[in-house]
Amino acid sequence: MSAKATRAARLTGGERTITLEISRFRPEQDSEPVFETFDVPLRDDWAVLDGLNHVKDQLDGTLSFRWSCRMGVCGSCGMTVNGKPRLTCGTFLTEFGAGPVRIEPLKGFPVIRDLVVEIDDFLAKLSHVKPWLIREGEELPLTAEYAQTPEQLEAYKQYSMCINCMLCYSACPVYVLNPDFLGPAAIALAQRYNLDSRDQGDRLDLLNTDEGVWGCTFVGECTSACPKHVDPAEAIQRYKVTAAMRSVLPWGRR
Amino acid sequence: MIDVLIVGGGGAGLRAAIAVAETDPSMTVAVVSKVYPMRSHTVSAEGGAAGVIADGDTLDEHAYDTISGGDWLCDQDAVEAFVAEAPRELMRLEHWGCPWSRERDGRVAVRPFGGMKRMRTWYAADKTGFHLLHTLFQTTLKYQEIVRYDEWYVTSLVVDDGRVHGVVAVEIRTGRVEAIAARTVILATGGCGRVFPFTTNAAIKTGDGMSLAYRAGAPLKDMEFVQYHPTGLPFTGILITEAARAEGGWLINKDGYRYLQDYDLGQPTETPKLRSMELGPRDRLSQAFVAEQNKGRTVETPYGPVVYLDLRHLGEAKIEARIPFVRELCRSYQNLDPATDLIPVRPVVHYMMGGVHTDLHGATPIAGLFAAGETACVSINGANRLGSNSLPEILVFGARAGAAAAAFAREHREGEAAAVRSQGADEQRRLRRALESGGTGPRIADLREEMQHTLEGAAGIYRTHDTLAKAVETLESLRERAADARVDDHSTTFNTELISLVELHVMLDVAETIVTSALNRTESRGAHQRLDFPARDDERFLAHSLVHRAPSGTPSVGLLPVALTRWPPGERIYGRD
Amino acid sequence: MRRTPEPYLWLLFSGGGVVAALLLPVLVLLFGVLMPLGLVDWPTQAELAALLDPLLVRLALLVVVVLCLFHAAHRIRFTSEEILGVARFDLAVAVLCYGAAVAGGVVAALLLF
Amino acid sequence: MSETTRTYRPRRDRMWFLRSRAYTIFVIRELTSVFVAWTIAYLLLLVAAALDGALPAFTAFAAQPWVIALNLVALAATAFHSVTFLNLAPKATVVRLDGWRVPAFMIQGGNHTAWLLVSAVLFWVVTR
Ligand SMILES: Cc1cc2nc3c(=O)[nH]c(=O)nc-3n(C[C@H](O)[C@H](O)[C@H](O)COP(=O)(O)OP(=O)(O)OC[C@H]3O[C@@H](n4cnc5c(N)ncnc54)[C@H](O)[C@@H]3O)c2cc1C
Ligand code: SF4
Ligand code: F3S
Ligand code: FES
Repeated sequence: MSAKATRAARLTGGERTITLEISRFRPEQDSEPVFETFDVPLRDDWAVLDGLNHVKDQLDGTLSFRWSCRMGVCGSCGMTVNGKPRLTCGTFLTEFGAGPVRIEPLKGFPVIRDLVVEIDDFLAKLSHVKPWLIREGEELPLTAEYAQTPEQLEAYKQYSMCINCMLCYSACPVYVLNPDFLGPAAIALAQRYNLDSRDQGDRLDLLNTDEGVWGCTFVGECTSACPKHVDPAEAIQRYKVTAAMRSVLPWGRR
Repeated sequence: MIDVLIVGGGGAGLRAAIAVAETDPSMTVAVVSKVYPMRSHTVSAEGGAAGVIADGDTLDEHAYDTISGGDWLCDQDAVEAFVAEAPRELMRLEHWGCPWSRERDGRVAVRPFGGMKRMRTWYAADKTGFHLLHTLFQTTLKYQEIVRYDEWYVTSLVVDDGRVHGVVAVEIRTGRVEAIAARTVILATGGCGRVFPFTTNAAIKTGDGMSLAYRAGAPLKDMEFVQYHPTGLPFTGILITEAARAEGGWLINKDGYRYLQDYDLGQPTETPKLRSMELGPRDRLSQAFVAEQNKGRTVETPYGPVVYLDLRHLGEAKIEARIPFVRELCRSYQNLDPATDLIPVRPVVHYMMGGVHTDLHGATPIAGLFAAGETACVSINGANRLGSNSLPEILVFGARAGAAAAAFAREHREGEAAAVRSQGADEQRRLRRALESGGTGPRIADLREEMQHTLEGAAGIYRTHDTLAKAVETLESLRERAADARVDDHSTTFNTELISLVELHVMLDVAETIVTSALNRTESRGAHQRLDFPARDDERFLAHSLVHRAPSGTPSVGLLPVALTRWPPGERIYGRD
Repeated sequence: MRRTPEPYLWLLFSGGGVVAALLLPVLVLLFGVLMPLGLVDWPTQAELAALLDPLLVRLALLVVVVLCLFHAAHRIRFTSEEILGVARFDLAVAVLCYGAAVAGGVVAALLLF
Repeated sequence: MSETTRTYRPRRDRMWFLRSRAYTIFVIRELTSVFVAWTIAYLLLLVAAALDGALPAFTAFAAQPWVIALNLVALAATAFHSVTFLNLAPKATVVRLDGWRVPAFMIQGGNHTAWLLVSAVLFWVVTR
């Protein structure tokens, strides 16, 4: 990355700069996070992530953060930028005018170091909702597909677009207050399989709980934060209807 | 003691893990990955995955397209196995829930792709790799026996007496260095695009597996074959998928002229024609770009020369329906809308055809060591990979390597605890030294940048003896300076600088083998174009390059004949029937 | 599986939300603002009594009251827990909120019948 | 997994709902329910008065400035409740006709139309 970044600096001169206020937490020396400021070049095509890489490559090699694809699909570069959960590779520095830009780790998660947070809790929750296709009975041979019309695909497609970036968790006050809440992405991914015409599983017992869909009070910020338009708030409310109907209707529970 | 330890949680690694878990639930499988598996670079693949399924298509045609696309450097037995298993693997993904795009009647849809004579590329809109990886990852969650080491970085293989016994890895979060004993190891660490300055590849693609195998004494194969993709966005290197051209996009130069017609790639047609013009193979398209540049018909930008990809005539509706991600990327990262604007593009490093030398089952010459995916070279890609052949490759050979490793682990129960312990301790000392003292010399980033530009200059789309020879020297000096690279970060907690340092050394290994192999191959074939040897030379070079690490530490290159079955070397013909 | 009362509570809450959304603003507007301000005349005692006379109207009114109170109780329960951070006392808060709603319903029933 | 690292867990932010406009709006939305409850109580008082023949006492009570003020707030709150509640409805109910997903604004439009109709009918019934 540095290569591209510094080359850009050389090509266009590097006169304008912008200040980054970066939250630092070094467990060996800090008891709580402190802010450090860095000036980085301000270029039209630089994302916040390019600024961070400039810091790491040229100013302070000790800054730690995660990133990989730089195209908004691996889901690793989520941070709190000026108070909002954002993908730093898809957030341009120019959005912040003259700055400064305040960069903090995602809220709602324990901070391991600097901008790196612990997300193992989400992975446990993800496994918990059985995010895989459940089939009963005979499997088809490998020469034939389970037919699925474009309409049936459309029914769950949106919920399959989740990149596990955790922005929605960070935006959800319920999760921040109560880490036991299954949370938006895990429920959206459960819905992704529930609504898949090929799936024959039943996730009612996993979702119809106080920590499941009933934990959500429909703040709706998960959906505003989601960079992939998954709309987890919708996924959850829809499952509330499902769970409620199946609870009251006599044939709801198999 | 782990039965099968897989280094890498991308498509190849996860497919291998499931293969082991499915064949023998009593086996212990571990997936060690330097990022959470769903962050692996497979996630970025856009266009699709090839597998014969459409009426009228045949396995032989897929094989022929692959072999001619690879300029006859493919091992034909491997290609035959590959094309036969690809449809089954893709169907397996369907059975696991992959949201493949569909025909109206509910069957899986296929699209055309560069270099393919027929429509055989399965796709999930233009996020095929994303859906494939997440489907695999979510499917692995149902197997209790798959243990994950997320964010562990493997720094070396434990090899004793020609047999692998495990790996040494550092837990990035704690800095703990641990030797993990295993009966078999599968390398599935992906490609090495980051050796170059301008690439579609993610930050993690530093060629680790190639270096791990190479240092352990296994040969690397065909390392000179680096694929440039003709259409990357300037600055970011973000890929605009070939699907954009398959859907009817045009490449035009600064005069608005569809220049590919000047390079023996056929004549322009309104609708896309398979194996013609914009749907020619990647090597030829990238080479045509350089020729246009030499004629002064490209457009200068702050990030170098570009041509334009024109999608405007497709209309907004079709763009939204077929390639929405392309639109999203252009809007979010280049601030333009392909429905109304031209997209500036240039060739960017995209894929490594070469890699760890393996047989048809992913086995390397080191007993118990396997490799699969982009890091391996089974030789189905030859001198130029066809788009959409890589995703099925990671599935087919990931599964094969998994099954072969499981079989090996069943038969070889013995372990070598002493070697594991002592090599673990050595590695621990080495890393601790790097961590504690660090160097005071040049910055890691500066060394990396110099290496990347050296490679671009010497091993880019066109190569010559002189620049390659000079690059060998530059790389040598870089290696010396890297030994004293400056390390600011002495923390054991999530020390990404230490990882960058290790990756720099890894990339220098890879760079060296690329340049040396390119120097040795005095012919032009596929992605390897020598200005001083412009012709293909089947007499001498219908053979793979095998590069070993000599005891002195320097690379030594040899040749291995290509396996031919039914397709004698011929001329590569595009745009003419 | 552990049974949870939430689906039932949520149905009552949602029903109450819809009823409240459709009916309450116009009722407050009329009886709480326009009539007290004299912009619209109060109905006479007899007219009101006649309006409330049919059994069906009184039953409907009871349902409206109960649903709306449940709606309010449900939201107050969660919001107070979120704002005050007292989620660990959920059971007590819930008993209090829904208890109040039930009490309100009983009062309404006694009044109407 | 790691005993060697310590993570930093921020303390609970007591004022989280003031931290962003969206949270504040959410909390206000939820607190409209207090006025829903008030409105019900007020209407019950009216019913009681009507059935007990004490309507004049009630109208006197209702005409006090503080009661009118409270009811104005209640009007705003219940109207806000109606708008937000009816707007959120399409989230929970995705309607598909022959594979075509009815867009949210149509469902919302339908909800608001229903609200207006019901209000008009009630207005007419009461003031007729
Ligand atoms: C932008 C883009 C688009 C593409 N589009 C297509 C397409 O449309 N069709 C197609 O067929 N192909 C496509 N490809 C190529 C294809 O995606 C890749 O070749 C393929 O995904 C590689 O998969 P893999 O499993 O080998 O490696 P990866 O997915 O890269 O995974 C590598 C894994 O190894 C781990 N790892 C690496 N080093 C270490 C280490 N030292 N220690 C521990 N773990 C390590 C990483 O964490 C990661 O989990 C595309 C490639 C790119 C870059
Ligand atoms: S739902 Fe959206 S915000 Fe949440 S993890 Fe998935 S992609 Fe990220
Ligand atoms: S923000 Fe949280 S409360 Fe529900 S709607 Fe989203 S999960
Ligand atoms: S770096 Fe991958 S999502 Fe930002």
